[in-house]
Amino acid sequence: MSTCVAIVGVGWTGFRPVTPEASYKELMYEAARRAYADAGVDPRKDVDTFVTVSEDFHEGTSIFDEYVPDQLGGAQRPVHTISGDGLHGLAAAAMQILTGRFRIAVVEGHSKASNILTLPSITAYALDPVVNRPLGFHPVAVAALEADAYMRRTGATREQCAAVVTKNRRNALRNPSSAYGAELRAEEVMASEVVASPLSRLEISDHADGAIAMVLADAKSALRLSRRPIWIRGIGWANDSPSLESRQWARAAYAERAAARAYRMAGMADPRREIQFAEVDDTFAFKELQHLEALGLCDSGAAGALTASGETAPGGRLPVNVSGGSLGVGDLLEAGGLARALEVVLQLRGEAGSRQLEGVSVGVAQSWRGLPTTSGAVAVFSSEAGRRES
Amino acid sequence: MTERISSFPGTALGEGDFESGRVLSVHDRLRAHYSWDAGPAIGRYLQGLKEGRMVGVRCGRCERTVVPPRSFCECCFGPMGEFVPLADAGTVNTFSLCYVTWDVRRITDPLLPAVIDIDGTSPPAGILHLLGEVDPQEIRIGLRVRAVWKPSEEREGAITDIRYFKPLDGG
Amino acid sequence: MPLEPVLRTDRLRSWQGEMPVANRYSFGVALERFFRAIKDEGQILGTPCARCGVTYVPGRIFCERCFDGLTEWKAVGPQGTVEAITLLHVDLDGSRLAQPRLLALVKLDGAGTVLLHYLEGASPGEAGAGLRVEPVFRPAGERIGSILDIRHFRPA
Amino acid sequence: MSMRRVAVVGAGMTRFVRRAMETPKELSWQAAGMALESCGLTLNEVDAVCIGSAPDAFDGIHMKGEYLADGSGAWGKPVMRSFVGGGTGVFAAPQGWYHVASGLFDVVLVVAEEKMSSFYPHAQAAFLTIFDHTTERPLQPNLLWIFALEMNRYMQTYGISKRDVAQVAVKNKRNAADHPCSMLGQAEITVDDVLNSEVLAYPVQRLDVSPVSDGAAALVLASEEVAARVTDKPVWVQGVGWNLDTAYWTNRDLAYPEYVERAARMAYEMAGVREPRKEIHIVEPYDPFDYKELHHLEGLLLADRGKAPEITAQGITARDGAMPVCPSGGLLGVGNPISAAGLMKVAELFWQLRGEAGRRQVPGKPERGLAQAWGDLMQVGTVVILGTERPS
Repeated sequence: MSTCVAIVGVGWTGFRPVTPEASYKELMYEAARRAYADAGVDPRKDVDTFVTVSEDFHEGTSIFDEYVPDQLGGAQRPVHTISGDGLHGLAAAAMQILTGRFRIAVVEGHSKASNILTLPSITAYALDPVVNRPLGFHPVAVAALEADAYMRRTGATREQCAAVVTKNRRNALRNPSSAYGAELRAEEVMASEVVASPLSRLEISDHADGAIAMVLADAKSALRLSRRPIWIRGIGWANDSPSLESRQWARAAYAERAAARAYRMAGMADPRREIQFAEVDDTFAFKELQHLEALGLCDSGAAGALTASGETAPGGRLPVNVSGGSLGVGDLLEAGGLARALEVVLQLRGEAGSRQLEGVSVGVAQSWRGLPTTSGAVAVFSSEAGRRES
Repeated sequence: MTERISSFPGTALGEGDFESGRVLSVHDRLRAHYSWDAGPAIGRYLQGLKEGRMVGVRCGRCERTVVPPRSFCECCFGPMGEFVPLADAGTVNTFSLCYVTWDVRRITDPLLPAVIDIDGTSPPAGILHLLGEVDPQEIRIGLRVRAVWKPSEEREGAITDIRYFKPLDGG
Repeated sequence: MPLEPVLRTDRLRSWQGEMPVANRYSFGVALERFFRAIKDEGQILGTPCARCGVTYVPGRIFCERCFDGLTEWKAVGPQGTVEAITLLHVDLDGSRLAQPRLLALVKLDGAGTVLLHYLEGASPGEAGAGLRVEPVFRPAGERIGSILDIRHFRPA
Repeated sequence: MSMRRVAVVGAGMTRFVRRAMETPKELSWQAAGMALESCGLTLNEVDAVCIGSAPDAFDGIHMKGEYLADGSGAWGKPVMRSFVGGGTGVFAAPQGWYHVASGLFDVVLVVAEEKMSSFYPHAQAAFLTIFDHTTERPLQPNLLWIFALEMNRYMQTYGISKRDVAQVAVKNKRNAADHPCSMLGQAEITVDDVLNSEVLAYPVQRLDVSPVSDGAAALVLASEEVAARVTDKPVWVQGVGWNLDTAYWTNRDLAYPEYVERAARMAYEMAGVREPRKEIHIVEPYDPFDYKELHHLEGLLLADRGKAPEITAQGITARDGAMPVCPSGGLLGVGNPISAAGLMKVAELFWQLRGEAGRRQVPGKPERGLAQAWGDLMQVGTVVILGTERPS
C-alpha cells in the first residue's frame, strides 16, 4: 500500500460566462494538455488510470462517460466516471493510487453550464418525484430555507452574507481565470432583487464554463516528476440524508463529517491552528459561513462576525476563497471542488501571482454538490509531505 | 446463501395495476433544453455538410485521416486541426434493418442504419447514417454507396443534410 | 488542400436539442400507504423507528439511520410548527412570479422530520419559525393521492 | 509492497421484475439490507458506500446517486456513485475494492439499482440520448441499432449463423429457470423459439434480447481482518480490470471487443492468471443480447476469435460443462435492470464459489470465477475475478 499521494500537475482553461468557441471536448482537451505539460507526463504512456466527474442531465447526454476518453488521452485505458463533485473524483483517484496498483492518475471536471438552457427545471428533477416535485417550486427555495434556518440558529446577518460577496468578487479581480471579479458595496448586494428570502440575486453564484484537470502520483513518482509536489494529506466526503424531510437544515452535517474524516486522515488534532487558508463552497453567500463553521475553522455561529471583521480577507488571519470562490470565479457545476483545490495547489506552490499569500504551507479545499444535495467533500493539502500513519 | 433464502423482495406490478388505479403513480416530464457549442471541429463538419461535402481531419504525426472531425488525436494526443475534404462515397461496414423507431413504435418499412466507411479515411473510418433507394434484401457488408444530399437551399449544416446513402451504380 | 478552420465568430455554431425524458413513478410501498391515508382518511401518517427515536413523515419502510424495517404506522399532526420559511419570487423558468409564495418547513406534532409545503394566509412579515400551522386538505372527493391533496398550510 | 486484501463477505438482491412497486430507494434498501444480514453486519459497521446506477433518465431522477444514498445505507457516510454505462454494475465491485484496498475503509457496502420502468412509456426511448447530440441524434437512432450493427459485423466477420447465436439465449433462459429472482426463466425454450421470434432490427430478434427490468443487488466488501471475523468462507477479490475505448465507435472494428481484452488482461495480471481457460472455472460475462456472451468470451480470451459458438455448441459453457458460462441465467434469463444485473453477476460468483447457489450450483467446487460487463457506446469493459484462495 502506498502511503502518500501528491498532485504533480494542474491544468485549466480560463473560466468564462460563455465559451462559444469550444465544445466541452476542446475545453477538456485544453485543461488536460496543460496538466500533462505541467506534470511532464505523456497520457498515452504514463497515466495508469483516469477519473472524470459529470452528471448526465448537465451534459444533455445519457451515459456521458462515453464521451470523455479521447480528449484526455485515455482511449483504451482504465477510465471511469464518478457522478459526483471534482473532489469526489480526486478521492477516487487518490484511493486507486493508495491501493498500490496505480502510480499516476488523472482527474478531470468541467462545466458547460452556458449550454444548459433550463437548469432550474433540471435541478428540480433531483427532488423526490412523489413527495416534493409536484409542488412545482424553483429549487432555489431549498437554499433559501436552509439560509433561514442557518441564520436563525447562528444569528448570522444579511450584512455578514453580503460581506462574503464583496470579499469574493473583489478577490476574483486578482484571479485572471475568474469570470466575475468586481468591486461591489455591501449595500448593493443587499439591495439586489430578492430571489427567495433571505437570498438576493448577488448572493447567488452565477455559472461559468471551463475545465480543470489534475495529475496525481504516488510518493515515489511525485518526487521524480515534480520539484513542488503538493501532498493530499487528508481527504473525506460524506452525505447527510438526501430527503428534504429528514436532513439537517441549519447546519452542513455533510461538511462536518467530511472534514472530520479528512482531518483524521491528515493526523490533524487542531485544524484551526494548522490550516492557514481555505477554499470553501460559496455557491450561496451564506454557505461560505456555514461551511467555515462545519470545517471547524471557527466556532459555530462565529463565521459571520469573522468575515465582517475582515479576518477572512486575503490579509486576514484566515484567508478564505482568495481565488474569488464560486461567487467570483463562477459556479462550475461538477468542477467546483477542483476549482477550490486548484487555488490551494497554486497558493502552496507559490504560483498564485498577485493574490499569492505569504508563507503558506497547509490549506483546505471543500465542496458541496449544490442543490438539492447534502453531499460534500473536503481535502487537506500541504507543500510538505508530512507523515501519514495507518 | 440463495439456497437459504426462500423468498426474495421485490413486488411485481402489471400495467393494469397502474391503469386501474390500484397503485398510485405520478407522471412527470423533464424540461431539459440545451444549446451545445459545436467547437471548431464539429463546427467545420457542419459547415461542410451545408456546403454539400464531407469533411475529415488529419493527424500528420499518425498519418491518419478520420471522420467525424475532432480537435485532438485520440491515438497520439496531439492536436488535430488540418481539415480535409472527403468524398461523399464509401463502403457499408455494417448495417441493420430496423423495425422499431427510437420511441419504440413498430414500423413495417424498416429503417436502414449503417456504418459507412468514408473514402479517403485511413484506417477506414465510418460514420453512422441511413441507407435509402435500395432493396433491403440487397444490402450487404461491402456495398459501395454515395450520399444523397438535400438541395442546397434546404441544407442547414446538419447531419440530416444528407438524406441517406444509396448504392453506387453497380454497387 | 486543407480547408479553412472555423476561426470567425460569424461561423461559430451551436446545436439545439433536448433530453426527451418522461417518467411515471410508482409511489412505492411506503408512500402508497401514506398518500392513501391522506386521500381516504385525511390523516398524515408517520413511521417511528424505535431504535433511533425518529418518526419519519411521510412514513417509510426503512430507517435511514439504522436500516431497521419500519412497520408501525401512527397518525401525526395535523397541527405543526414552522421551522424555516422563505418567500419565493421566481418560477421554474426563471421568470418572476406574479405573486410571490411562502414556502415553509413544517414539523408536525409528533413527527421527527419536516414537511415542505406552501403556506397561505400569513403575511410574509409575520410568518416565521415558531408559527403554529395546520394543513388545508382538498375536499375528500377531490383528493387523488398526492402531496397536492394538501392545498397548503395555514396559521392554526 | 503487498496490497491490502479485500474479500466479499455478503450479497443480496431483489427479484428482477418488469415493473416494481418499490421506489428505487426501497429496492436499494431491500438488497443492501439482505447483503448485510447475510454476513451478520449492521449498518453501523459500514464505513463507506459505493453506488452503481446507470442513466438518470431511467429512474427519472437527476443526480440519482444522491437520491439513492439513504436507501443504500449512506446516511452520514462517505458515498460515491460510479458510472460507466452498462459496465457500471460489475464496475461497482472494483470501485468497492479500491475503497477497501486503499486502506481508508474496512467495510464497504456496494449497491446497484435500476428502475427502468419509471421511464414512460418505454425505457428503450431513453437510449436516444446516449448518441452524440450533434452528429448522430438527429438520425433518431435507438439502442437496437448499435447492437444490430455490431452483431451483424461480428457474424459476418467470422461466418457465424443466427442459429449459433440463439443457443446462448436458450442456455441462459433455461439456466434462469432455477434462479428465484428470475423474470424470464424458461426451462422449455428452444433455438427455434428464438429464431421464430419477432425481428426487431435484423439480425436482432426479440428473444435475442434481455428485457427491460427493475431491481437491485448489493455486496458487502471487507478487509481481511473483518472478513476473518465475520465469515469462514470469504471470497477474495483476486483481480479487477476496466478499460474504455474511443467514443468514435464508428471508427472501430466492431467484430472484436478490444477494450474487453484490455480489461481482462489487467485483471488477469493482478490475479496472477496466466492461462485463463484453465484457471477460470466459472464465467458470468455480460449477455444483454445473446451474441454479446460469445463476443465477450472471445474478448476475455476464453475462446478463440469467432470460436465461442463452437464451445457453446459443444456444451462446454453449459452449467455442467467444463467452463460454465452464465449459470445464473444471465441478463437474458434473470432480467436486465442494468447496473443491478451487472452486480448480480458478481453476487452469483460469490454464491457459486461458496457452494450456496442451490439448484444453480455448478459441479466440481469451482475456485475462481470471472464476471464482466460492457457498456457505453460498445466501448467499456469491466472485469472482476473472485476466488476462494487468498491472494498472495
